Amino acid sequence: MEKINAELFTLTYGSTVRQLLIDNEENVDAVNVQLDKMGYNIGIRLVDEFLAKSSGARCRDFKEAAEMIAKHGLKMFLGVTASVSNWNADNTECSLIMDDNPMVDFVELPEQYSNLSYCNMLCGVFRGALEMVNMRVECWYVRDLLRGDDVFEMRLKLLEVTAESYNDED
Amino acid sequence: MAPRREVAESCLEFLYIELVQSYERKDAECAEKGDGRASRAALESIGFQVGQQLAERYTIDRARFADHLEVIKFICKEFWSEIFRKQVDHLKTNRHRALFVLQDDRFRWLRHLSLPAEQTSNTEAVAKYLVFPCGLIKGALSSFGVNCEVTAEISEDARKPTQCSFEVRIK
Amino acid sequence: MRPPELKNWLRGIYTPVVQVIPTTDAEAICLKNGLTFAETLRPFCNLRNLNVPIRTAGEHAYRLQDFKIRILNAKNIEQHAVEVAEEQLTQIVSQAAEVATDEGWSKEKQIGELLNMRRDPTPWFTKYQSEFLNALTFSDHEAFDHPVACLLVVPSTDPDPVKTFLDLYSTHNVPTLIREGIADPQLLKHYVLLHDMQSDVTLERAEQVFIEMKSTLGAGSCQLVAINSRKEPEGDSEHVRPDLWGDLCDPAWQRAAHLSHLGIDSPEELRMGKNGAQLTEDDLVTLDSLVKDFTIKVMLPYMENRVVSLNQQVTDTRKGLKNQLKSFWGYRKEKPKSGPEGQDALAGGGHYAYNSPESQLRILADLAFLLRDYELALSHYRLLAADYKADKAWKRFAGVQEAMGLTLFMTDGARREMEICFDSAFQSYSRCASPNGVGQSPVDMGMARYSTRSMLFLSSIFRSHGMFRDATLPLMRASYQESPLRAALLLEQSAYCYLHSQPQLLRKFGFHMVLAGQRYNSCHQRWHAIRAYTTVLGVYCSKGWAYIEEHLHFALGRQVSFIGDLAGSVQYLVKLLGACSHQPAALQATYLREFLYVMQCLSEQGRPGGDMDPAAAAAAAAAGAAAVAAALPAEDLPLPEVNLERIHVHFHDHRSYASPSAVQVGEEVWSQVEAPVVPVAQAGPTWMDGNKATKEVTNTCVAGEEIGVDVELCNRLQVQIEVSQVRLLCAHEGRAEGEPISDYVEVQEEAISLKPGESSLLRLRLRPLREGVLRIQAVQWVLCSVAPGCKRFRQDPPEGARPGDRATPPHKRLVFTVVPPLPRVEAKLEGLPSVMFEGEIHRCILELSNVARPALQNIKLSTTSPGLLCGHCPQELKGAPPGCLEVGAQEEVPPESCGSLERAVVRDPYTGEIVPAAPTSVPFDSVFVFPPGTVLEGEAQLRWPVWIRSGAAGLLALNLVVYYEPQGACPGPIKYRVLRMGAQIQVNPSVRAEAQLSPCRGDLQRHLLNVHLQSLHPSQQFRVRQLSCLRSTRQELWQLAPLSSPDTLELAPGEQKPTPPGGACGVPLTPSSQSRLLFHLTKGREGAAAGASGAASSLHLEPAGSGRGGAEDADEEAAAAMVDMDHWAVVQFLRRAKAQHLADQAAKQRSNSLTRRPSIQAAGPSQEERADREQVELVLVWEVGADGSAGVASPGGERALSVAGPARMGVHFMHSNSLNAEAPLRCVLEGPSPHRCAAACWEARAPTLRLRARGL
Amino acid sequence: MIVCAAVVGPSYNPLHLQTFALDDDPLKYHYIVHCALDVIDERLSPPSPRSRGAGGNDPCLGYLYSTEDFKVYGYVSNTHVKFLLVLDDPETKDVRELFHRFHSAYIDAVSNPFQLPGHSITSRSFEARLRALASS
Repeated sequence: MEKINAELFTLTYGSTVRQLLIDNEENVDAVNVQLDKMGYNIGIRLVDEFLAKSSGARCRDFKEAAEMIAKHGLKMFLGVTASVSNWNADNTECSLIMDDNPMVDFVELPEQYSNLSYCNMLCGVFRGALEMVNMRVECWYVRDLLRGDDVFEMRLKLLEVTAESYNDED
Repeated sequence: MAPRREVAESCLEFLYIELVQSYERKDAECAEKGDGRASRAALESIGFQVGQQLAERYTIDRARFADHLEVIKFICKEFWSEIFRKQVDHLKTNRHRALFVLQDDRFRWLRHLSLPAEQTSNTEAVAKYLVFPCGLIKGALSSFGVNCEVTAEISEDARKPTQCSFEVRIK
Repeated sequence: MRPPELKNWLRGIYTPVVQVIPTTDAEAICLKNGLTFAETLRPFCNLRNLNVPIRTAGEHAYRLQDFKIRILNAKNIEQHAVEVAEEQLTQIVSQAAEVATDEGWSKEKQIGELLNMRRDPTPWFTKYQSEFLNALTFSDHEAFDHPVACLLVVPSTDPDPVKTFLDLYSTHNVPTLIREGIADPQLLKHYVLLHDMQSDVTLERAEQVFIEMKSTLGAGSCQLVAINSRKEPEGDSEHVRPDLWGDLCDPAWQRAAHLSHLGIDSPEELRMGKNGAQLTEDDLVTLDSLVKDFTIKVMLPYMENRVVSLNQQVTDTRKGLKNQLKSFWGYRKEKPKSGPEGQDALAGGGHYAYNSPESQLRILADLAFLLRDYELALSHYRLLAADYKADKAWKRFAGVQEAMGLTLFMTDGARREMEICFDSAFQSYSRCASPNGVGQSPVDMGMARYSTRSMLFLSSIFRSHGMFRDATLPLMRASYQESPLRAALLLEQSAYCYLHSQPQLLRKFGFHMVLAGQRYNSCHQRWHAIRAYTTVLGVYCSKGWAYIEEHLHFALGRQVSFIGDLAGSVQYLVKLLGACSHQPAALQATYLREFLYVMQCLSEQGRPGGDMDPAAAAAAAAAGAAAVAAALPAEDLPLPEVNLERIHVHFHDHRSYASPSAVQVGEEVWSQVEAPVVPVAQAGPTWMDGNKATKEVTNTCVAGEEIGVDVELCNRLQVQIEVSQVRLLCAHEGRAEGEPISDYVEVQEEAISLKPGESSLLRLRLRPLREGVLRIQAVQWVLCSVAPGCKRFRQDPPEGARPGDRATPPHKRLVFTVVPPLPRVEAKLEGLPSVMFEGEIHRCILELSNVARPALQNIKLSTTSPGLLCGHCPQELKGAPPGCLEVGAQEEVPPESCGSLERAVVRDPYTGEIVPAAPTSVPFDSVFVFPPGTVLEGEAQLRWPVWIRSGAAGLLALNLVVYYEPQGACPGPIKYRVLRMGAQIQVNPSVRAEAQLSPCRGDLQRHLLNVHLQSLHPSQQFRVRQLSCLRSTRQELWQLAPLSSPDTLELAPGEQKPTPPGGACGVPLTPSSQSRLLFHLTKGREGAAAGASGAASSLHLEPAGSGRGGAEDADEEAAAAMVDMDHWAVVQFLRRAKAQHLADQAAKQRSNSLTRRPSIQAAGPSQEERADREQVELVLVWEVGADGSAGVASPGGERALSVAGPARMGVHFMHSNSLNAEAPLRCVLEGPSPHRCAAACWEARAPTLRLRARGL
Repeated sequence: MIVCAAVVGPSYNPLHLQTFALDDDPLKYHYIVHCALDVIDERLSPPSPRSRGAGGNDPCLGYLYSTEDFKVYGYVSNTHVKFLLVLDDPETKDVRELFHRFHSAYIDAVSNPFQLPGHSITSRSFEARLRALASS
């Protein structure tokens, strides 16, 4: 997989976020949403490349999928890895913990954007990608380096597995 | 400076494609004022900022440019290869050095572009993807003190789908 | 100065000194002219076109064209004490200030001005410089100023002139230099016999004396001078001779010294007449020739010889190899007087006697210099330097270096070498100035001056060559070790050097100017400081250098106020307030204090201290205010910041609001509520009713009604500020000249104190009193009760907005069309609970009061909240629920005093066409029209009942609009007005009821109704009080019969179950408990049943297992305690409930999606019919336990209520389906699903129905 | 040691000024830095023949000028951003390395997407890195 210097990517992402803030008259929430949306679109496309490059290692369940993202996905694309932890009882919820992320190099969040989830695009990517493998998930940040936490913690929550048929109430 | 780390090139490509398309969608949504000027401006200014930042970054400890020509040369060589992994193929200029044409026969960012079928004219579709690079170049040049307009053209030649040229018009 | 000029200047400085020793009488003669003898001669000391040949050591003679000598009194041939000299110098600077202040120097200069500033910006410096050099003359370490010759002056009146001459030159009369053996006492002596023409001695006598003189003293060295030839008294024509002496005279204190030495103590002569009053032209000629002859014939030759002989002598003693060896072996070390070390060195090696070879050498060199034989001088200086260096006689060494430097310049020698000379001069001087190396110990000012001098020379030499860059360095070096004042002057000079250097170095100019300013400041040369700062404002300001700007402005603010220009000071200080947010609080506080203080002084200017009569006081105050205004236009005060974006205008046009919360509700919501009542023709006044002439967008408001404008004041400082007298400034176009604005508008003032960094919204109020167009123009305030401030509002519409454009929304418009007074209703809902239980029915009182004079009519009330129902008639105010709801409580009322309900018909405000109801609105009669005759007089009130039934748990939002019209014709554009009221009620869960209906075994007419009750509230106790079965639209009336024990099955239908006397009223339902009630439901025979009313058959409930009592009284009681299903409110609510229910069902059938939010819409009649056919409608009435505890034994409803305070009851509406005998069914009556939006679906609790066929 | 570090924008507006000496009034450094711009101007314009070619147009201008007790050094990036260091040690020293680190820190600071170009830099990490630079 071809690599490039992170800077170009990092700066482009940063500039994108800034532009979105301008487009949305500084409305941080709107930007969070839009980042997620863009991420989702990316995720949908990106998953193929991932599966192709990652020697087609299919993951059977959510647990595996999470591991796959943490260990291979992030490594392959962003060159970082995350650890998976904080599983809930029925293995439908977990945290990806990253202590570093090229997207936030150089970034310092001004006070007025303290509610901005700068890397929200990543959430969207996971959402999109997993949906492509029949897992509807929610994804959001619990901890964020930019907001003074020591690491990134993204919460992944499995909503449903769309492949299997499921009985709706009534 | 942070350790010079690497990411997959596709990260950039995906982001970049999504950027263009999301602005396309935005235009589509608000069709009434959908001349797309606004979103083109937005795309360009994204590129512009990145261009400025990279200009600073790529010229650290480099001898100061004596004139515009040196600047343009830098763009064609170092700057281009940093970003597009290759140098500009041809550089043309007019006598007064107020106009430069940078031609790239295999513009990297058009490689993986699979164009939607319903696109009637290839060029116009591709054009959208060249706004960002234009901003990039313009940003870099401006931070070297060269105020200019940058426009891009795609070759009509179907055999060279990724050939395009950037026209730098110095104010 | 170009080099030639500079050379001239230097020649003018270095001139031979001629000492004068007059006798007292001689001096007295001169004093008749107000001059000492020395002074008398001064005008003639500058000799021109001489063309005298001079021949010194060199082979060839050279010619002097001009020459100058210094004629001084012995007493003045010594260096003045440092303090004295400094005092003199300071005077010069201060005087410069006085002179120049009125030339408006202290103006801010734009860079442009600075660059092409033609005139010398610091004229006083030239004078200062020469004074400074002057003060350094007669030093012991150089021989330039050693007297060369000596004029002895004796009057012709003297009895024995010759003797006097000989005595005159005594140690008593020689200058200190000579007395201390530093200067050579062997002077050229010249004898002047002074003859006073006005004395009684005749000129002949004098001439005789002169002849004797010559014979004894030698002809060449004698001269007779006759003065005071003026015979005629003063004051005639030819006295208009320009004063030749002017500034050539010695300063008073020097004269005094000299005269007192002569014993002339009270020199009042000096004050008499103008200089040279007694001198005729001839006298002047003689004086002139005296000097000329002396110089040319006597002094120059003498000097020549001196040089020659000295030179000879030096060559003998020095040039010999022996001596060189001597010096090589350093034999001088053994000489006691020489080779001074340590302290001696500091004293400057003062121990070289005049006859020591070194001194001789120096004298020689200096003489050569004076005679302008610079080559010769230079060669000797070179030798000398070496010696002094060897002796570590630094001061003298420095002196020589300095002299060398000058000589090199004079001879256009190597520039580099010259630089080095001055350099080492500077260093060695400094070395003496501060023994432990420059800077460390307190500098010996006296000595430091010399190093400064050398640097001054160097820099002026550079300047003469136009090398301004290089000229700065020496000045800077000198400035470092100098006293503040001189440092300031030097820095200023270097600043100008930067300004003139190529390329211009503006920033450096600025920097050094500021440094100079600081120095000036520190030595209280305020005016100079100000000048320095203002000069550079242009260099620094508005270029982003906040700190610097700030520093300049503050310094200027201070200094300018010190010199009394308060207005000027304010200009600078105010700039600080705007731009110091980056500074620490303490500093900001200082700025603010300074500013306020100056403003204070300004406002008190011209106010005499102490008390004065009010008139004068007022006048003074006015004057002060004027002064303040002149100094600082209110618009320019940056504190507090006014945020024009946040302006919000509150006013009543045709709309008004009952509460602030009502304002928050969106306009679109209100227009929806109003649509049914607002007349179609005129949908309220619009901007078109504004100023017709200008087509300007205006708001419409009513005379006498208050207008409020929210203005945001923001304190950017870290310091608390007080803002008082905040008021709106406005203009009323109706106002004629001279009329006080107060007749037209009533303005309120506010005061506020803003904490650090706080910004707060302030509601400013005014009340237009007359019709016309009112413009709110600005907000005014007073900062800390001193500084008036003002911020103008934007009047013109924003960019691109045409006049008459809707671009500016009403709440931003500041122009009003004031219309004549109108009625205005204020309203409140009395007894509106903040919390209710779902399904609870509550009555409160709508109190409408017309706060204006004019009467109003045609009151309507419109709402979109089905939970809100306007009472039918005032009578409903009697009693309280549930009492007033019970059977018989309702009394007959004449129809005319009753209001009526109308189905809301929403019309398009412009076209008037009926608009299909908005999807969210529930079809119900949402408009209540008050009884036709109702008129509300001015300041009258009207109370009207309003019923509220809470919906599902959650927030219940009530929005209602009171519509009314002024009585009679009203001129203005406003034909009607609306009052918008909003309220929110928290709704808590109460009771959930399910009913199962199953066929009775045996009796097909009968059915078993199984009501399952559940209390949803965690703490509250409820009592289920009554169950009613409504008459279906097919007029079928079902009979309810309780079934608490098996035997009740046997009871005859319709037979009433007696309530036990004193038994608890209703079935208690303890918090979150459940209970089950069984009933028989029988197709009824009309009227048979007790508790059956027109609309429904009802059954009063009681706790299960209560014993039976007397049947008869129970009846009335039961009946009495029964809620009347025919009651207006109940009927209306039930109707709405039903409509809602149908809508729900319809919605359900349409969308079988699982989405939680039903989209409800009007149910078509067909549906309604079907529903009727199928359904049996049950109503469950519960009551809130008086005190939440179960088992309160209270007798029947009424009494229970009276006992237990305001009882609260609720009604649940349940559907069942009618049963046809053939197919027995079981009905399950469910509670509703949760999550319903309060506004629309509050009836959601009404049970919905699900059928499950069960085969038999 | 380094007592003050400053960044000045292409249009000679101060972007950042940080002092490291304790309880020291920044004001004086503002003056000193502002003053140094004159020298920089001189050095930059016009590119005199000698400055062209080898060694010419070196971004590091080195020693600029000295005040009574400081020496000021300069560095100009290709984007016409001026970097200035004020040192208080008497002897002139080679500052190339310092400026390299200074410039790098700046590059990262302006890579922050929220750092508007031409506006003064208020970045904690930038300040931290300059402190490190000063204390090194």
